[in-house]
Amino acid sequence: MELIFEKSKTGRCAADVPRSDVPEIALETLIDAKYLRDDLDLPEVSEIDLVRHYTNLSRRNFGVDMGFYPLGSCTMKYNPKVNETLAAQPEFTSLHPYAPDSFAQGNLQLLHTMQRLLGNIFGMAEFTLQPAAGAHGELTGVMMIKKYFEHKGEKRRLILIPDTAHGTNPASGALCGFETVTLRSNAEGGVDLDHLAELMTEDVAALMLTNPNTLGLFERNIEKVAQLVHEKGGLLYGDGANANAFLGKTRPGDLGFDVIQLNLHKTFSTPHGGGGPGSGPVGVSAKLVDFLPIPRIVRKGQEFHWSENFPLTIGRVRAFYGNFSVIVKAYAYIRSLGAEGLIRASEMAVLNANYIKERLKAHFELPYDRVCMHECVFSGRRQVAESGVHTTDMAKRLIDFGYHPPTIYFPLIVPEAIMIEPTETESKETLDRFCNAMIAIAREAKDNPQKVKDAPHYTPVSRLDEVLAARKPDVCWKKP
Amino acid sequence: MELIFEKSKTGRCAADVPRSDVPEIALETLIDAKYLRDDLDLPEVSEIDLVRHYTNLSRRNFGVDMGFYPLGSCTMKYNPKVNETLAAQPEFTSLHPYAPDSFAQGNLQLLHTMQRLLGNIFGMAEFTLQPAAGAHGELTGVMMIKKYFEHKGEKRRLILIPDTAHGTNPASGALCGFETVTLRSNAEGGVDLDHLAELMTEDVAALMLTNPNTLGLFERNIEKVAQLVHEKGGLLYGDGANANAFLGKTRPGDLGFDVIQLNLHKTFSTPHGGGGPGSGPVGVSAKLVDFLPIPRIVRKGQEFHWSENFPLTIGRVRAFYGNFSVIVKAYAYIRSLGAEGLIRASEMAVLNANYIKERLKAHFELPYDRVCMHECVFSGRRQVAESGVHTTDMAKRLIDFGYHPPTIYFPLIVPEAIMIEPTETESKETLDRFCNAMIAIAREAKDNPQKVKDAPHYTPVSRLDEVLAARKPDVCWKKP
Amino acid sequence: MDYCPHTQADTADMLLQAGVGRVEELFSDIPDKFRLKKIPDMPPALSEQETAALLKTIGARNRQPRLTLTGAGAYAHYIPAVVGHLVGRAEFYTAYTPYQAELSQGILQAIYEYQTMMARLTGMDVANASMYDGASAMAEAAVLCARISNRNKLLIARSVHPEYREVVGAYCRANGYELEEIPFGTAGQLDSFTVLNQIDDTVAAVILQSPNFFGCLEDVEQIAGSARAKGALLIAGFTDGTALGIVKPAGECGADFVVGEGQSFGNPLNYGGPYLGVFAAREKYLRRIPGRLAGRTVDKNGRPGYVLTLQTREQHIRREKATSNICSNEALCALAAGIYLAALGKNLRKLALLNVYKAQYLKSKLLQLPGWKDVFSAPGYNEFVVTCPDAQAVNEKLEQEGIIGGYELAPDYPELESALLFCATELVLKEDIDQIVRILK
Amino acid sequence: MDYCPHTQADTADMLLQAGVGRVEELFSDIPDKFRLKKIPDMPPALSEQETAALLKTIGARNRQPRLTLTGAGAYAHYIPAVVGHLVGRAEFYTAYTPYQAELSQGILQAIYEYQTMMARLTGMDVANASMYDGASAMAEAAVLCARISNRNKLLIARSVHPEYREVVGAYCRANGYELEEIPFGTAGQLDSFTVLNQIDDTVAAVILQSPNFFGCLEDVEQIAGSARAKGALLIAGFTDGTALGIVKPAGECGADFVVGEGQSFGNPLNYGGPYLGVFAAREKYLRRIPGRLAGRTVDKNGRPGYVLTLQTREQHIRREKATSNICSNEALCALAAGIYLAALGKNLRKLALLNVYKAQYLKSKLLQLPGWKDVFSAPGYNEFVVTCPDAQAVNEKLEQEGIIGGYELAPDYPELESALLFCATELVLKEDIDQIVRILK
Ligand SMILES: Cc1ncc(COP(=O)(O)O)c(C=O)c1O
Ligand SMILES: Cc1ncc(COP(=O)(O)O)c(C=O)c1O
Repeated sequence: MELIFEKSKTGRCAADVPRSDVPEIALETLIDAKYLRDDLDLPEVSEIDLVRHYTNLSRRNFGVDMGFYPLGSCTMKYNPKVNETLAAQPEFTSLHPYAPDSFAQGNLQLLHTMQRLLGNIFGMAEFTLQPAAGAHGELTGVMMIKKYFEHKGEKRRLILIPDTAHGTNPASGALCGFETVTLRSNAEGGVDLDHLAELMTEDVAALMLTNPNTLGLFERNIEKVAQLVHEKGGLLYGDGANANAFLGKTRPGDLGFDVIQLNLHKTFSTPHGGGGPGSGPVGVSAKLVDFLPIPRIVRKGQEFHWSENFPLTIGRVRAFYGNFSVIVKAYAYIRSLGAEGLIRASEMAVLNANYIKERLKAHFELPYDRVCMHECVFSGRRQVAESGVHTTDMAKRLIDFGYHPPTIYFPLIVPEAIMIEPTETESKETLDRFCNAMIAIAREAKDNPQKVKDAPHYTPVSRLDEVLAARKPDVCWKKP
Repeated sequence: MELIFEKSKTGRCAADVPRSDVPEIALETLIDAKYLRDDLDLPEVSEIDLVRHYTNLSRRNFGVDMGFYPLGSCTMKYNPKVNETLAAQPEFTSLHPYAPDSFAQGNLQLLHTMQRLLGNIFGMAEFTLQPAAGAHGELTGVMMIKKYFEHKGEKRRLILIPDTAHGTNPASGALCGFETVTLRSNAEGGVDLDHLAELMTEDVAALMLTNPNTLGLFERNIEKVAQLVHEKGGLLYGDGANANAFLGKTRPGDLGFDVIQLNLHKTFSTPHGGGGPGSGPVGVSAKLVDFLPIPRIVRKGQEFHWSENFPLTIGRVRAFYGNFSVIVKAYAYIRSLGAEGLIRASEMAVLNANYIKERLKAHFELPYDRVCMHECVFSGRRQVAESGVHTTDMAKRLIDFGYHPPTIYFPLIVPEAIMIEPTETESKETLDRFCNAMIAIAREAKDNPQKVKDAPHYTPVSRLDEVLAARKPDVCWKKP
Repeated sequence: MDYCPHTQADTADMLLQAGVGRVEELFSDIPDKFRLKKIPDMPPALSEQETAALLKTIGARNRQPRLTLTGAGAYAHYIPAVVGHLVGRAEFYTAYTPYQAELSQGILQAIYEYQTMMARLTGMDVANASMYDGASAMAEAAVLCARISNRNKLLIARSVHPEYREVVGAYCRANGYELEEIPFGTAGQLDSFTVLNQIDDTVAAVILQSPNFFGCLEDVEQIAGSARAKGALLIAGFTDGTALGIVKPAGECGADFVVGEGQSFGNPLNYGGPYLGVFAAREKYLRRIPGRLAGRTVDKNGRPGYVLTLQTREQHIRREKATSNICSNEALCALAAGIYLAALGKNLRKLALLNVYKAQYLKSKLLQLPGWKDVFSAPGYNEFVVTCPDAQAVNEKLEQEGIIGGYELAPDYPELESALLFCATELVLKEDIDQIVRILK
Repeated sequence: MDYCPHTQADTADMLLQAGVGRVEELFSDIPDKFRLKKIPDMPPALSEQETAALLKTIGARNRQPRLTLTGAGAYAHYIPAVVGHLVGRAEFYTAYTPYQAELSQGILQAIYEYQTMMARLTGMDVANASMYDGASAMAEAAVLCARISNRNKLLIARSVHPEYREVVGAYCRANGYELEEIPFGTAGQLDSFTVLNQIDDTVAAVILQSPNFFGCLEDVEQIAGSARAKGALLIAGFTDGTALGIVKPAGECGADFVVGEGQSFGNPLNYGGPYLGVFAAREKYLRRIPGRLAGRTVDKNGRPGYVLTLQTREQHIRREKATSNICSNEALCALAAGIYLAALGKNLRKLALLNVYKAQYLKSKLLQLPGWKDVFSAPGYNEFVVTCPDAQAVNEKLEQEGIIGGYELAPDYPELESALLFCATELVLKEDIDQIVRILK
């Protein structure tokens, strides 16, 4: 499709500006010319062209509302429409972040209740709702860990990270100046306890554990893991991106986690927006509460207020108070589901994943054949060996069947990984059809591998030259 | 695509119902079983399946927001988004039609102002906003005409209708018990004055004239036409569906029209909703005001009230007060454009149509080669003669080029008619591309007629068997 | 703000191509004496921001009711958020009537599904793609019955919505048909013997509503029997469509046509419109009914697809001989209804029950007030009639609290003095009702 | 209401296939002692209608301001209706990050266009696909500069938003970098000599905002010169992005990075978020910058298309060596910004002028009040600082009228006692201003 710039024509506009009702003053008399720009090179289009451009762009995009989106580790569940509607109420959208608390009692009450409910669900002493996404939550958590040790007068350099961890974990550690050390997984996909015991010294600030991990497997030895970490004075950090697996079934706080970040845009059904916004609340155990970022909400009777008076705080990780409207959606979701709904969500998410695992394991290599949680991870190795068809080929071929492909080539410890997270909002019929498509593709990989390698066949563009894109990056359009 | 019924599974639902907070009473104790139904055969689907079903259905539909839609006589102009947003405000949507006037002063003010503005624009003494669409407005207008003569004690049986008229005109006449007589057009596409003089007796209640007519031509002899009708005591009815041609350029009231219906969903940019809702206000000259339908709005100082106290009224043509939220959109549109914007709209609509006419007249037969108003009508006769390619084939082929086809086979007096109404919201670039496509198709009709006859080539279904549909009508799904 | 994309250069180019010097020349067919100098008394153009501010101000002149206890043909129901999101898809709402089927499979299939739902809900064989509203649907059915039967009188129950009766009257008058009222009995229902006696061989059809305007259910089966016995047809209407979640559909009771207002199905109150005329019929009348019809067929390759069908009934082909003059209908409202009903599914029954409970509770509470009396004994749905010492005073008291009270019946029914028609849907909470009773004490 | 479509029969079937007897067994990896009996203290599930009512009630506990005169990093602008309609397209907002390019050409192209707009607006070569917000974008730029230059001190203007300074501080602290403030001069701007003197060879970058927190424009070119002279980089921020409609972009003044809050571009105030971190850079840093990048390339058949590119910078590939930990960003806010800017086009200049006029008018009116004084002489955009006899009392008076007044500066700037930072955008009308002055008289 043509770029919006290519549709531009001097003199057009889609949005007009009211005439001034106050005196117009020659700009140069107010602002010296050296501060002023000459040209302003923005596209000029009429409203109809603008609307067609973005409407037609949207029609080249695939969302959960169009079909199954089993992107592993991303929890692409259905985003209930009512939450969108409620968060869009002008009462919520139009308030300035510095509105006096007297204007914002509804918002403050909502945020405060949300913190409490998350505390109940996850067994953490307190939550902050400020981080803007999961990785931002990780950063916030690691900052708190750092501050915690500084406050104790300890200087710990290391953070342990399992080889199955998401890339944000080591990156967040590094962004706080920690050195990260990779912890091996054992044969059943869990933490290698011996390796942990070996690595876990008093130089280790924390173990960042995702549980269930990115293989979709629950850490059976979690008690031992926590013990090993805590014995050496370390902290146990929980990446809560996979929380959809255990709502109401267990609580990270009870399992021994000291810090946990959530991804509201995964577990709590807020849409992902084509890449964000998300929201990454961080919950902490009692010993870390003092280090939470400011501002925090304080309740006085029936009134709520912002407070910054927490001397041990790590400070701020963003301006203002968090991705408020995302939180509104997640709050509406939690209230809709209630305890029973949350439990059922996790139960059905786990059931769906196990169902897929069982239906597909005859057709694809299953590296860890045990009960999984909310996602299951296959390997495409067999297909590579048999016919040179790679995981990426099969993923692209799924597009032809009307599905968004699963996450591929992650976690890194599974070669040719295919990571499928169905979520609880998908029906048996959808899973069956998807499994049938996967099986058909496995067969095709044998019978007609070229067809798979050439996929996708029906998209507006076929496979794109990523090497060219990286070698000669074109990230900003220039008029030819 | 599967039907929603085929996706149904017992036990699912997308919308839940709150638990009762009042006593639940066994239904049979309140209502005798003979009044109660046994089964309720509605589809049972989850919210995600519901959303996917209708989202994917929508993706099989073409709207103005996707591309050029030059459906002649339909004025498919752009529907400004702000009007949608404003009409959806809960202040407007949530009020009951029988809300006491004290709750509805805003609505009443809006309706009253709208009536006045329409009066100014069209030169009519008063407007009613009740009719739900253009044809409904016609019916209302003809009812008033009937009542007018009844009141005068005259019994007139006939209504004259030009051969170019839209089918709703004769049908509306017939629905009021009039006999309709067809009035011939002359060689230049206007009213044949001799024929009119001949037909115009004292048995004729009215001439229903569309001006500009459906050839897109303005009635040059309008003064004479009005005179001939009025001389015999007849009334001149104006079908205002084509009002987009003359906003601020002339006024039906000034031209001698006694009644006129508008199509807000054409001229005033409210969307057509895939077939409605529309809104068909009717304006009348002073002599018909007493016959307007009830209720009418009465202003007392700064207050507005509904009143039904109009003894000569034709009564009601629908329950309640009209398609209110459609009217809100049209009102916002008129206020946005103001007088200058309305004039510009008509000017550019007419310019666009003439531009297309000139660009295409070398390629398609132009039966009436004169300056047109907001639309132009070609004939596909040349193509039929040359290569057996019909207008319908060319229309279908346009789909492959990304356009909605023009209106075809109407008006009836032009064989193989192609009726193109670009509207003012389309840019020169769009018109040029469309004309290029039309020209390419004309060439293709010569070079590769089969390609045209087989069109469309890229739609989810190809040409449908309409004969089968009519011979064995299946208008209600039955489980196989 | 206008929405014309033309730059000055564009206009100049296009004029050149069109062979005229100035835009004015394009309007030369308009006789000079009728050329307008300016549109009188028009407010100036507004920017989008100003338009938005203006419409906000106008909206704010309305008073937002805390609660609405009036039904009387338009019903305050909770509309699931999905409905608005899906109806708001631009591909649906910015399309015209689906004249080009290949580009319109979305709305055509949705309408086909809607037709099926309406047929099922009403117990009829077929339903059309929609009419303007419940009243005009009833009026078209009446006119149609007269034509079918070649009889020129119509009987309409006095328990039918008064405005519907007026609309039917207007359509009948325009066609020269006679319209006669059937009285209701003390129970608030029609009496089948009265009906039987009133039908003579000029009567084309009997028209009733169930639930009727008073919220009472009619014994449709008996009335249908009476009509049939005299060779007349039966047109059965309904008020709040959600009643069909529990009420036996008129189609199962022998009605020939079922018409009604579909607003309750996912369409907001909107101060009276746009609403949705439901029109269902027996199969044998399929080729006589008004309005659009989406039909299922196959394409060249045998794939199922949908088209507008039986168009030869319609005005654009049959002109003055068409079954109706209707052209644009209420497609988007029908779409909303389809989505709403698919969202609820069998929960429509639950919803209907909840409405019954709420109305019963409200009624029982009101009847505890001194001087308040029940009026009709027939079983009802979510509306009921009570009399009270001073109907107007009651409504004024409620109004002061931001509550829209009951519909005052006396202006339409002088025989029902100081009577109020109340409605309670799922939106009315127990605490609201308790509060209302406190206010009225 | 939960959103699980499973019927009991489905669940039973699936359990069978999964080879387990009860759902519980699927959770057997969780040690018994940690199995939760119930989630403590959770309110019951709600129907959609009840959820909607609850959230309406909560919303109603807020007080809707009639007018907002605070900017201070978040700006009340009119958002054209198109923005919400287009951002509300489900294909956009229900998609994940575009990992599969063939299914994501829509958002990828939109982001590519957004990147181009940001680069053009800021006068830079490239911009990324978005950061969390203006503050974290600034912080990431700061950390990046330290890494690039191998220097470990950062200088930040005291005229930068106080919360931004805190965020930069937190990121620096976590990395062991030093952060030092640069004072502002009496004009409300930085002084380039002071800056020059403050830079030593440990300074990685100088950080400023223009317009700065006080609404004053900085002489970016001069400061850039000072930085360059000492081998330091320049990070230039901005407050209200609409200022870029008239203000010379920092990229043209020699900045190495431009960061800022993009909320003004079509994103509602939303009580603080989601907002939009703008991050633009010189070409040479392209492979070092944080965040996603959409890039243009071609497909197998040579058709242009878009992908996420230079992913080897990112955490999911480079892990601890990544240029940042950012993963989810604010794509939908970036989309809104792109649509907003495409809607306004060159009208952004008009809009910016209108903001200047409004602020000038407000300021001139306020300064007529007894005891009110102008504070800074540097040229400004739509914000300005004034002192008045009693800042708190002023805001309280305005609050009573439903107006959110100026931002009180004293808590952050003890040196600016009784000073208020006012903002006037296009939403503030002359009559509002006149009324405000009457209130404060
Ligand atoms: C396991 C895990 N942790 C952390 C993250 C990062 O979350 P976000 O994208 O919200 O920053 C993700 C996201 O994919 C994840 O899957
Ligand atoms: C000339 C003309 N008159 C009347 C009508 C009927 O208007 P509506 O569809 O709103 O009933 C139309 C609609 O196509 C028309 O083109």
